[in-house]
This record gives sequence, structure tokens and C-alpha cells, in this order.
Amino acid sequence: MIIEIIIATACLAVMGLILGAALGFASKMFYVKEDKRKAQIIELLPGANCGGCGFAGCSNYADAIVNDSEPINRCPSCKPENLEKISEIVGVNSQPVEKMVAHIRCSGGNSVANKKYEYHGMSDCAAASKLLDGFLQCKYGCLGFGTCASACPQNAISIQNGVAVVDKSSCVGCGICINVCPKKVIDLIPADSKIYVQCSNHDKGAVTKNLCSSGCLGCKICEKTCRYGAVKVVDNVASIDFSLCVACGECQEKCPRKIIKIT
Amino acid sequence: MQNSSKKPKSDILRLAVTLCLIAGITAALVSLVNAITEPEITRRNNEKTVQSLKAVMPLADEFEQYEYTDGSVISDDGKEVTIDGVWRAKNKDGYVGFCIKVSPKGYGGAIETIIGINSDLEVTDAQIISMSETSGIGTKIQDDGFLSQFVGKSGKITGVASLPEKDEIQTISGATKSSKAFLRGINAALTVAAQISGGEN
Amino acid sequence: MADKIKFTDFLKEGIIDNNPTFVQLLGMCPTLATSTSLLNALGMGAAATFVLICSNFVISLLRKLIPQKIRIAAYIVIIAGFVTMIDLLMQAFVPALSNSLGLFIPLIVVNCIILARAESFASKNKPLPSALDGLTMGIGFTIALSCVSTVREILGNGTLLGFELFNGAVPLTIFALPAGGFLVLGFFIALVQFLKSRKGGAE
Amino acid sequence: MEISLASIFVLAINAILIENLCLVKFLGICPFLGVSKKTDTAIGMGLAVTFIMTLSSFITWLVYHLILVPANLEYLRTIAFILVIAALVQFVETALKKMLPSLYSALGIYLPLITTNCAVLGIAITNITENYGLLFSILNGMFCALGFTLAIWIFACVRERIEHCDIPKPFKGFPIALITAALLSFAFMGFSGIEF
Repeated sequence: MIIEIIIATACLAVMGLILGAALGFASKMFYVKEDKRKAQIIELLPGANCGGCGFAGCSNYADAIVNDSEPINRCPSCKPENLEKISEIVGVNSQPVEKMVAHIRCSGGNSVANKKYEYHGMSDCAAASKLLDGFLQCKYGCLGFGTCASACPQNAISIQNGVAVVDKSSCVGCGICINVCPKKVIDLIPADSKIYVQCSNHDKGAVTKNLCSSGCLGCKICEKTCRYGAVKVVDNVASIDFSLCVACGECQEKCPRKIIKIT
Repeated sequence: MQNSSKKPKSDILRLAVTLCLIAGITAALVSLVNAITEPEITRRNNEKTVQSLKAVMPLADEFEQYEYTDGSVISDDGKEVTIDGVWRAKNKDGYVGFCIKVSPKGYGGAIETIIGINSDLEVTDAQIISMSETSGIGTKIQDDGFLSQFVGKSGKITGVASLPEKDEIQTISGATKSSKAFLRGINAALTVAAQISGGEN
Repeated sequence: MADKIKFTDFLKEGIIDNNPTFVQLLGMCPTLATSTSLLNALGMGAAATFVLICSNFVISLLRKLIPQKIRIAAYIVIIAGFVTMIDLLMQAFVPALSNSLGLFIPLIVVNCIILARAESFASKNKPLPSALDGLTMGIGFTIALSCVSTVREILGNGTLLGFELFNGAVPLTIFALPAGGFLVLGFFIALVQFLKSRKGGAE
Repeated sequence: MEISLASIFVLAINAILIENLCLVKFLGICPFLGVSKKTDTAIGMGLAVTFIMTLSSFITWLVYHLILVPANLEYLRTIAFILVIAALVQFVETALKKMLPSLYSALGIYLPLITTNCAVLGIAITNITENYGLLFSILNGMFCALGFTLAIWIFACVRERIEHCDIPKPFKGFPIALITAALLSFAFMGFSGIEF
């Protein structure tokens, strides 16, 4: 009875020995120069692989930081104290990153803007915009099928009466929605900005008038009323320079189309 | 691992020794448990086989293991049926017949069956030990309706879909593969019994 | 003592927030294979829970000794050792349960839940919390398994724990087939996600 | 089973279609559900599993017939096999990290999961219970893995298309994948009628 146990133990022990040695040898032979710092940085990064830093996931970004000394403030959702630790590891001083938030510059969408044709295809903005640049007469407007909403890892975007709206509190400004939106109607604005323009129509005023009931006509009233020169009408649509804007709200009252909004 | 300073040789050694220790200790524990449970399991298994043999051959009270050499029989339709064991059934006044354990391959896997055959090569009874047919369909082969058809049959039995005559049985509709496999098992047992008794007298 | 309070969060974690089958989607093979009848499911759940507790305990005891390179090989050998021991003991001393569960015991070795818990939890925490985590994860797995198997047994062959329910009505055998298992599991996970999103929304 | 081209062909068709590892025998479901989001990772996973399964069928057959049977330690079968498979996966993991880092980062977490993959151990044990010869074991391992790759590739193609349809909120993600897998396995059940 004892011999059987000894044989069994011996057999498996020998197998364990050989396999352990093989693994040890393999880990030596296939040794990849793994930078110790990379593992530490991955530990500090949030690990959500959201792609906000423009890399495919945290390990790639850590790779970039260690190997080609990528600036470390790219990660929008990284906690400040982690950022300090990373900067110690890499020895680069990190200036605090300004929290950016996504914002959809359109207040019309398929409930307000007039339509070119009735669209019954796939409920996906990319598919809809392939057909004569979308079914809206205004070719800059949001189609409201929520491709950005489904792509957003924090699901901060929801579709309300035909247009996409960003919930500022849960958005981490990773920017995935920007490259997903076929109409390029989303951009990043500073999180604490109070005022923003809800339209991105670059057609002439006369054309926009019958395209959509809440389109910017480029009438420049807002530009005139703003005492701080923060509002400029560029290429027929008003745009706000957030560094100058003090959110006094005058342009918001004066705007005939009511498309300058205050949160 | 904190000791990258050491020579790499001892690194490999450390890995090998740890894995060897873990594997060795586990093996020791398992073989210890096996040593304790081994006799118990074999006793229980023998008891179970004797029980199932008796269920199939009630009039015999003692079974002799018979060394059947070539382990499997090829049935007429070219399928292989493994023969797990052959026993000669005996009681006080000599040999009474055979018990043969076969496992033909059914729909879900092997159908382990024990078949009792009396000395004039007729099927006395059949019992299924284990099978993995689809529950509700294939498992219908263990119903008495299907099994009782085989009792008293001998020679070569064929399966028909309906109105079976003398040497035929009715297969279960919807479970043809399972019933055909079971039938192959019975035929294989009959051929083995014929071979042994043929060789005898 | 402190553990008692922690126990409820472990329990909540194991059953609702981090349920191995419905949320983490681990241990699919045993779930599909054994959930054809409630009895099997409970037996499998009990055996898996027992193995989970023992292996988590032992692995977290040895976590300092096992080097990083061979941790998976070492863990799985320990798990396999436990499973074989239980299999042999059950065959010898509890034959009734063993022949109804005989097929599923080897399945526990490759049950991803056990290795996943060993690697993500046991290798980083002290033995007692790991054993606790093993217990709660096991309970979560058993509950999930019994939900799925109740539905599959009622629809699949019209019985529950062996009692005939619909006095001989022809059951939908599709649910007894593993393909049906996929369906039932899919709907259950959808239900869990629906409850979570509604509860999430309400919070 | 005598070795002839016909019996090898029968083994191939049997392993890939009739008893497909994933959709009929239901082994290896965790990576099947986990990695099938994109077709290229699915193919990568399939090939890694094919490589590991062929090698593991070979080594486990040798270990069983040369070490376990003479020392009549059959009860140690599961442990020995698992030890070999785990070491093999670890070996492939380190090798892949060195030679194909792109595939390695794509597979990521799912490579160690292959160790616990019921398919690899399941096939190793089936090779023993069906008492196939050495050549047949290796072929069986390879064909079953190819069946796994076929199933996971088809599943990945279907799942990529699902991304674009609008699915009710609770069904997003895994539930719809499971339901698709159910339909796929219904389809594969059609093959079970073939008899050679």
C-alpha cells in the first residue's frame, strides 16, 4: 500500500519537476524586456481601457509613457493623486489636466429639423448619413440614432426627442463619441463652461431659415451684444471663446433663435 | 518576484522545485485517499455487477467470469460493439446460460447493457446499466414495452418500424438511432453466446 | 466580530453584484451540462461550493510560496487534487449521490469559477476572507444554477425534483437539450441586467 | 480503428460537424462567449486552442500510456493531464508574448483561460476513453479544435453584425449572444443525423 503511494508521488513529482524546469527555461529564453515601471503605471491608471488617451487601452498608453515618454496628462479619468505617482515614476512634472466634457452642438435633430426624405433603414447614424448625407435638410444636424450613445463606455449620452444630449456629470471626455459621430457635431468643451452654442450649421442665414426652426442664421446679434468680445460668428455660426466668456447671459437673451444655452 | 538579483539558474531551479513539491504533495494525498477508498469501491462495484447479473438471470445464483478474447464484435451493418464482460451463469445443477455486458454506441454515447441468454441461446432479459441518450427521447429504450420485445427471441433479430413478425422487434419512433444501437448490442451478445456454446459442444 | 459584518457584503457580492454565472459569466460548461434537473444542480452546486472553499483556503495559504511564473499551473493542480479526492471519497462512502453526480465531478476541475476566484481573490487575500469568498461565490453559483435548472426541468421534462407536474403532457424536450440551456440562461441574464438597470436608475 | 484515409475523414467530419466541440458537446463555452466579439481575435483564439489541443492530445496520450498505465495510476489521470495542459498553456503564453505580441495583447486574459478550458481536458480524456491510437488522438485533438475555431468564427461574424442592430436595453451584450448561440447550436444539431 505504501509503495503505491510512493510511486504515485514520485511520478507526479518528477513530472512537476520537468514541467517546472521547462517553464523556467521558457521564461528565460522568451524573456521580453518588460519594463518594471510599465506594470506600476498600469496599476495606477484607472484601467477602464476607454481610449480617451488616444491609445488602445491602458497598457498601450503605459507602454507609450515608458518607451516614447508620452505626456502623462492624456488620461482624462485618472485620479490626480495617481497622476502624481506616475509623474514620480517617470520623473516628468505633470501639469493638472483641465477636465473636458463632450458637447453636442445641435438643438434640432430629427424632431425639429425638416426632412429631405422618409428614412426607414438601419437605426444607426453612420448608416443613415451614407444616404445623401442623411435625411435632414440641414446636412450638419444630429440624426439622433444614438451611435454615440451606444459607443460611450460611461453611457453618458442619451437621445432626448430626436437629439443626443450629454450628461455632463458622468462624461469623462474620452472623445470616443467624437470619432464615432458621422456628422462631426460633437466637440470637447471645458466641463465648467456655462454657456455654449447649440448649432453647427454653416449655411447662409437665408438658407438655414427654412431648413430648421432652431438653426443659427449668423445674424451676429450675439457678437454685437457681448461686451467681452467672447462670441464670434465664424463661417455663419456663432462660437464662444471660453477663456473670455464670463457667462453674463446677455447673448443668450438677445439670440432670436434661442440656440445659445446656459446650464 | 523580488529576487532578480540571483543567478538565473537558481530561478529556474526555484520554479521547478516548487511545482515538483506541489505536484508531489497533491499526488501523495490523492493516492493516500485512493488507497483507503480502493477496496471499498471495488467491493461496491462487484456487488453492483453481481446484482445486475442476477436481475437478468434470476435462476442462476453464481457467475463465472469467462475470458472472451477479442473484446468487440462487428455487427452486420459494420458498426463496432464493445464486449465489456462475459459471465457463465451457474446454479446447483450445472450451467444455465450466459450473461454478457455490451456497450453499443447510441445517439449520445455508449449504452452499457447486460443481457441474459439461456443455454438454448434465447434472450431471457436485458437491463441497461448506464446511457447518455437524450432524456425523454432516447431514454425510452429502457421502458419495459421496448425491452420485453426481446425476451424469448434468438438467432438474428431485425428492427422494423411497425408490425414486427417472429424474429423482428418494433423500433421506437423518433429514437431510431438509440433503438438500433440497443438492437446491435443484443445481436452482438447472441453471436458471442453462440460462439462460446458452439465452441463448447 | 468584524467578519460577521463583512459576511453580508461578501454574501451580497457573491449572489447579486458579482454573481459568477449571471454577472461574471464564468462556469458556463457545468451550468449548461448540469442544469437539466434541480437535483443535479443542487448536488453540483454543493460539490462546487465545497471545492471552492477548500481550494481558496489552501491557495491563499500558499500564495507567498508560489512564484508568479507557475501560479496557474500550481493552482489548478491543487484544485484537481481536491476534486479527485472528493470524487474518490464520494464513490466509496456516498454511492447514491456519486452515481447521480459521477459525471459532473471531473467537470468541476475545469469550472472556470474556481480558478478565476483563486487567481483574482485567493492569491491576494488572507485565508479566512478567501474561504468566505469561496463560500459566497459557491452559494451564488448554486442559486443561479438552480434557477436555470428549475425552468429547464419544468419545461424540459415536465417534472420538478422528480415529481410529475403536468400529468403526462408531452414536455418541450428542446429545453432538456443543452441548446435550450443557452436560451434559458440568456433570458435570465437579460432579466438580471434589466433589474440592475432599473435598480441602478432608481438609486 | 484501422488507420486509413476513410477513417481519418470520418473522424474529421465527426469532430468538426457532427460532434462539434462547442455547439453539440458544449465544452469550452467560456472563451467561446468571451472572445467572440471580433472575428480576428476569434480566429487567433481558435488557432491558439488548435495548437494547444493538438500538442496536449499528443503529450497526454504519451503520459497516460507510458507513465500512468504501467504504474497503474489511472486515478491520477485528471491531475496529470491538467498539470501538462497548464504547463503547455503557460509555455505557449510566454512564447506568444515574445514572437507575436499583437496576438498576445489581443487574446490577453483569455489565454490563461484556455487552461481551464473544459474542451482541452475533455478531449484529452475522450482520447483515452475511446482508446484511440496515438495518431488518432492527435488528429482528434486537431479536428475538434478546428471545429471549435469554425464555431467561434461563425459566432463572431454573427455577433459583429448584432452590434449594429438595436437590441432592447436588457438584452445588450451577453444575453443576445447566448440566444444567438442557442440558434447556432440548433442548426448544428441538424448534423447529428449523419451516419457513416
